[in-house]
Amino acid sequence: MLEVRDLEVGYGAITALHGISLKVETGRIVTLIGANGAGKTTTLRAISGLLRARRGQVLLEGLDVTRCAAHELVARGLAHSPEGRMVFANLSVIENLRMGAYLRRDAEGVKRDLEFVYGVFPRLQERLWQQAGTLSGGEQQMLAIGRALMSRPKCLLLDEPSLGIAPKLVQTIFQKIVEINRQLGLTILLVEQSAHMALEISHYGYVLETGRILLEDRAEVLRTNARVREAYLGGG
Amino acid sequence: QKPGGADGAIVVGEFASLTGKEATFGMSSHEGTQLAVEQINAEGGVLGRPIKLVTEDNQSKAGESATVVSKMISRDGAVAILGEVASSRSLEGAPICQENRVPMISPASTNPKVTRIGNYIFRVCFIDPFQGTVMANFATQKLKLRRVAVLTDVKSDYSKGLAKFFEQSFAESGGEVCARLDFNGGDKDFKAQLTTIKGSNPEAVFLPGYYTDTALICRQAKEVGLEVPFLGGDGWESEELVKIGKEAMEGHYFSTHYTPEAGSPKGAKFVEDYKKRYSGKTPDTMAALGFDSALVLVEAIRQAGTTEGSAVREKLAQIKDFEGATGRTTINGDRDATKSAVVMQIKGGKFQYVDTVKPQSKAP
Amino acid sequence: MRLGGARRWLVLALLVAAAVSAGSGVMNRYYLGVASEVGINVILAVSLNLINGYTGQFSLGHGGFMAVGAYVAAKMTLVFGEQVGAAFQPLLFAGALVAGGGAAALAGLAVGVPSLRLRGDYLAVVTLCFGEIIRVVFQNSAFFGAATGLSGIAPWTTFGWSWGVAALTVYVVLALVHSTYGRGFLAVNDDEIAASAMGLNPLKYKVTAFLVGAFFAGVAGGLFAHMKRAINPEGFNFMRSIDVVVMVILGGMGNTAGVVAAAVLLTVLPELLRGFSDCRMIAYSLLIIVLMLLRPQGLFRRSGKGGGL
Amino acid sequence: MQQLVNGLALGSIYALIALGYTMVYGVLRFINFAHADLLMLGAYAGYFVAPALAPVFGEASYGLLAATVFLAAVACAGVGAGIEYLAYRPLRNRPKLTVLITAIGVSLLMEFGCQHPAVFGAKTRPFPQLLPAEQIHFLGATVSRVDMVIPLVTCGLLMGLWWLVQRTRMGMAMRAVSFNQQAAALMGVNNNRVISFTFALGSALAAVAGVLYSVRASGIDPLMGIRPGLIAFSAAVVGGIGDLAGAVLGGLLLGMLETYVGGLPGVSNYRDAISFGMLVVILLVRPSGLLGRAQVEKV
Amino acid sequence: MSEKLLQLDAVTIRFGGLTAVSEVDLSIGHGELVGLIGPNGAGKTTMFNLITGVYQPTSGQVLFGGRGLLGLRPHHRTRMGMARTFQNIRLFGSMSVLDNVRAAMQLHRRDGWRQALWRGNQARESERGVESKARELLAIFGLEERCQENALGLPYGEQRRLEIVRALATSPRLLLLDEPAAGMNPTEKVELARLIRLVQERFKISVLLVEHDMKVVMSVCERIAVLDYGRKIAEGSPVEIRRNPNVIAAYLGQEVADA
Ligand SMILES: Nc1ncnc2c1ncn2[C@@H]1O[C@H](COP(=O)(O)OP(=O)(O)OP(=O)(O)O)[C@@H](O)[C@H]1O
Ligand SMILES: Nc1ncnc2c1ncn2[C@@H]1O[C@H](COP(=O)(O)OP(=O)(O)OP(=O)(O)O)[C@@H](O)[C@H]1O
Ligand SMILES: [Mg+2]
Ligand SMILES: [Mg+2]
Repeated sequence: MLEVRDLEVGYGAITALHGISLKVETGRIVTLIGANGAGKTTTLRAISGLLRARRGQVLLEGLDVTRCAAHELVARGLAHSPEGRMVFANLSVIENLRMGAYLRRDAEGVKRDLEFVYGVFPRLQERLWQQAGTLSGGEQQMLAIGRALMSRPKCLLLDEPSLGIAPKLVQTIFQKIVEINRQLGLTILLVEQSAHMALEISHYGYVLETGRILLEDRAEVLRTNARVREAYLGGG
Repeated sequence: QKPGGADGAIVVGEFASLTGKEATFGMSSHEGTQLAVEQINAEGGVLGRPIKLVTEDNQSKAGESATVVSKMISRDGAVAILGEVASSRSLEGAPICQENRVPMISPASTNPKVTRIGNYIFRVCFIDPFQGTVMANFATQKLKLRRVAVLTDVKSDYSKGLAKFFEQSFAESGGEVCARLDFNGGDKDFKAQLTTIKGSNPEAVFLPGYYTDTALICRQAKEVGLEVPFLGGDGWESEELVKIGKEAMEGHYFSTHYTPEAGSPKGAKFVEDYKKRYSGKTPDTMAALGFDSALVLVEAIRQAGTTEGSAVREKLAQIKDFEGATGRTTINGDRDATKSAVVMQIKGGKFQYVDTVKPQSKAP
Repeated sequence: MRLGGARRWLVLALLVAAAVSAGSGVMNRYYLGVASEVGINVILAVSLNLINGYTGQFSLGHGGFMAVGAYVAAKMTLVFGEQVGAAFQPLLFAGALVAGGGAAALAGLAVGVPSLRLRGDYLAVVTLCFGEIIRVVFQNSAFFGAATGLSGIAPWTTFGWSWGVAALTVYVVLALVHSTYGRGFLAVNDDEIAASAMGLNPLKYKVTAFLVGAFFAGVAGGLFAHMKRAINPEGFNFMRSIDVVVMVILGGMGNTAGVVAAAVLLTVLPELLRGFSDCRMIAYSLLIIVLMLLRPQGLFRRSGKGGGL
Repeated sequence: MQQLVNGLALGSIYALIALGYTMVYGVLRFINFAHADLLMLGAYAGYFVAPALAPVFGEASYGLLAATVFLAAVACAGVGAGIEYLAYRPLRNRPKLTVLITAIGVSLLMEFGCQHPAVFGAKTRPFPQLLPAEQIHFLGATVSRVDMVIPLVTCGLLMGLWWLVQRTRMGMAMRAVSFNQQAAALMGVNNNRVISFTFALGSALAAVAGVLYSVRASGIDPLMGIRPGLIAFSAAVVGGIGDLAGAVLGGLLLGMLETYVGGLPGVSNYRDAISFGMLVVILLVRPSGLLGRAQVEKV
Repeated sequence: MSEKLLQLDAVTIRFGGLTAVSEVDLSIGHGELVGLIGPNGAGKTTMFNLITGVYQPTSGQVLFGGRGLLGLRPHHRTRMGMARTFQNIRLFGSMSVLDNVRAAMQLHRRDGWRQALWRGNQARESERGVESKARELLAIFGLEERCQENALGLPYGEQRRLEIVRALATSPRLLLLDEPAAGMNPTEKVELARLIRLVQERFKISVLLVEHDMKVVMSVCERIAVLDYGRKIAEGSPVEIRRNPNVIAAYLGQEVADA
């Protein structure tokens, strides 16, 4: 589904990614873990077209999309719930969700997906007409994820979906991620700090360190890897 | 060392508003001046040398004129400066000319203050007090008007000055100013003022503005149903007035400088030459005054026999009955021009001569 | 620019100013005039940079502040100029400049206080309105010569004065901003809410910026009046404010060296373009566009943080 | 009564111009300085096409006015989109103030370019008569036809634009782009297309205003846009920039104020000071404009 | 000292129809470490805003050091000795890491613009003092090497730490931390918890901590208050809270409670 080859990305003089390669098979959940500043967010932003690659390629369903603009990728079935949420602060919750379905024409399907999102995040349904900017941090995070789902993507990029979310809801979110992956066959590339939980639901994982892929393996292998345990799973 | 251009030409500087909101007038005076210089050069120049006209644009902006005048004097070596229609900008250039002892002749700055800057500063037009008085006398004596409204351009010292002197003499002759309103030069909507004026029931409106505003005002006056004669000053004189104002201008009066119709062959020739030179355009007052300013300067240089500033200044101060496009010009003790004014009326889209007022009738 | 640099700058500029002033008798007046104008524009741009660049309040009122300074200073020297002896003229001039600056600072205070509540374009419009109101008041005030303005002002603005004051302005702005106190200006600009949570009073910083900025604009106005020797209200309309804003942005907001460079460039450029006669301003506006497209981050700034959020 | 009609007509013109400012601002969050000059270009476009159209629609008829306005709007929309492409798009990810400077540059370029003798020249030109000259008498006031037309056009455009922004996909995209271009792109919105469209629309609005303004004022020159542009810009801000109804309200308010003060003997010379003073007062009382909602910022 | 450092009496705030915080009482003693938890949208951040003066309560009052805070604006309150971090990071983006900290140290200095304009020895002395103290604080949080970098160029986790340093630079008596561990990985979170305890001891300050990571909350706090829909539903020691069925139902979920 998604493949990254030898990607190099930088900000001005800084090089944030030094040629990384990764692969996300169709229907899989793949996790990207790494310390602060490792370049996880940068990777996702480069894939979804928000940042320009200096070198390397991004392939979506086998097609080279390295030079595609962000909006073209959405049309090809990619959705990205970005770090920092980026909700439309002055639009209402419902308008934000509808923006997520901007390219879709099937009113029926949109309606069904709205219901689905409400099912995952009942809080959003309570606040349909509130301006998104006045939502609490966690509520905005829910909105960002819900909005990404609304485009009914084939491939979903999630940047720290559990950030700022209450523990109970974190469990729900992870359950739902598994659910949509199973039921809809949605491919997911997940960036998470709660590496433990993320690896639990993923099929495969990559460990990123200062812009390079340090390790990659099946999720259950990574979970037992001593180095990973020490560095990212909080020792225990 | 002889001041002047490399090729022995006499350098004369001219500053004008060629762009910006008063570009219309600046352009006209510039074209007049340019025509004069071309004609003089065609006749072999003066003192056997051609004249090189250096023109600088001040964009109708305050603060530019001082810079350009000093540039023309100290970098281009201008021996004399011609310029500026607007008094406020002449006031900027004048001190620099005075300081450098370079004579300056303003074509059309009518504010009395200009020539008070110093003895090197001259003008070839009459001044506001005179023209204001002319129109006031004409209104009371010829038109027998008693109630007049005054509408002035707040941004223009010319308009304000004229209005002030008009009001003075008009009141002295027993008239009453029934409404005083203002607009901003360059505005396009005057209906508010005109509606109020209409409400005050005047017999006429004194409107000392430039022709572009004037034409629009007169058109809009018709639209609000204000159907009395309008009176104005030399700022009106331009064919554009009728082109823009159309029928709305019919019957209105304005005072101006000498006109060809009043019998000046030089004036008639100027109009003809100007049309030829500028593809059929008819000159306006500014053009004629710009033309005259150059002629007067050249005359003074010729008489002085040198381009040396103080000598030229001497001769300028003595100019008497000089025949130009705007009639006879005499420079008086204040270095202002004394010349007759004429009153014109617009009839059938043409300017028609009505009356001549001699400078002697100047009130004070 | 570090502080040591700023001080060296000040001394250097003062030295140049003094040297040129001493030699001014033999120099071409036009060039001197342009150079003095450069100084005045530097004052205007650098002082506006304190308001717009460092505190991030978009002010379009600099023309108005300049007008206040110009009129007050000019009126003072016109009234008292005759009465004082030649020896006291520089004193009177300095006094007039300070008075002009002070009056402008008062106006700045009046504009600065509303800035507590207003942001961005709303503040821009209020400052613009203030500037226009000031202009209209002068236009109608017989005391200040109405539409004709004031003329016959003494030609006291020499190159030395203009550059001296310019150097002083640069010094004051840099010193203010590059101090622990002055970091507050930047902090308020970056994030007002965070700044107040760090105990910095945003209002105080904003008003101070207006006060200081307006003061120097007023002084620049005084210098301007005594250089042009005739002033009228039209010279201080909102286009004047826009000119200064262009200098600040072209130079790179909050970058004093860049702003100085832009002020110099935008003063000298139109003079250099005089050869183009009637296409001059067309060329000038094209150059502004091209410069901005080529160096969007300002004249001097490295192309830093691109692509970020 | 007459003054009320005058004020309404003038105010509607300002409102019309303010709509253009607000439209562009609403999406791009920057003041399109060149708007005033697009207005002037629109007027000149009208000046040149009207005589050509006159034989088709008849001299001075509503059809002629409509056709002229339409063609001028199309021409200006093209110019506006072109300006956006050349001067603003390269600076897309830069601070808005940077774009403001190119906008000022473009504005100067159009002003000085058009003043050049080879283009339009600096002189005022008479604008052709597009509507019948007879006046309409109405409750004791004399109303020219254009003064009747303008408020109707403004009103119609306000409703049309409101519908566009609130009810269509393009409108939704516009609002999304206005808040966060990156996020909008992540929703599949083609920012460039939305922005070009907005510019074209804004410029067309300027042209409509330009032609109507010229019909009313009957004379045009290259600097004619500056003052109404300034007033309309202030009007848009006072109404709450970005808010369509606010722009119209602000425009009407300023037009009325200007007419009222301009018609008062004795203070008409302080007209601008008084109307600007009122603006200041309004903004102090309502810091985000009459209808503007305070921008929410959750801490 | 019997008097509480911070005391909230029946504080309520409404936004339109929504009651975000409802009749909450809360007090924090000197040197106490208190946690504030609750589901998303429960009103935690809003409580911070009420305490620091970003919002004014609809009813009820906030006392700091025994003094009513009614009408005092945020910068006054900071001066009285409270400092906060933000849930959505709000660093001074155009400034370096060091300058971010230095800017926060201005408030307790009396030398203002005079010193800025005239730099005598005394001024340089004091400037040096500021800088060394700033570096010291940065060192505690492992940011000393980032001093000259632009604050926004730091990765998320370091930005969070910088926010804490900046808040500490105002020399507060009460430090309010809004989700300081968000965006950190488990290892970093452990380290952060240690740091919070360290600065608490070292600077003798009280801390009010909002955090969704239970490991951090439980290991740092002596007492925890729980909000739900703007109401306080529980308060007590970490152990009590962890067992409280209301809290489990509303917030923790079974799994975390078991962990
Ligand atoms: N806008 C920017 N300008 C300059 N440098 C940046 C920018 N954004 C990120 N960086 C740098 O790029 C590197 C990678 O950052 P990135 O945000 O991708 O990390 P991350 O793995 O997502 O970290 P986190 O866990 O904190 O979210 C970091 O060293 C950071 O300093
Ligand atoms: N300015 C505001 N206008 C309207 N509603 C608001 C405003 N601020 C907060 N709210 C609402 O008040 C409630 C409490 O918000 P708050 O930010 O305090 O939640 P929180 O407990 O910090 O949640 P989180 O853990 O998600 O950060 C939320 O439902 C939010 O939508
Ligand atoms: Mg990240
Ligand atoms: Mg919160």
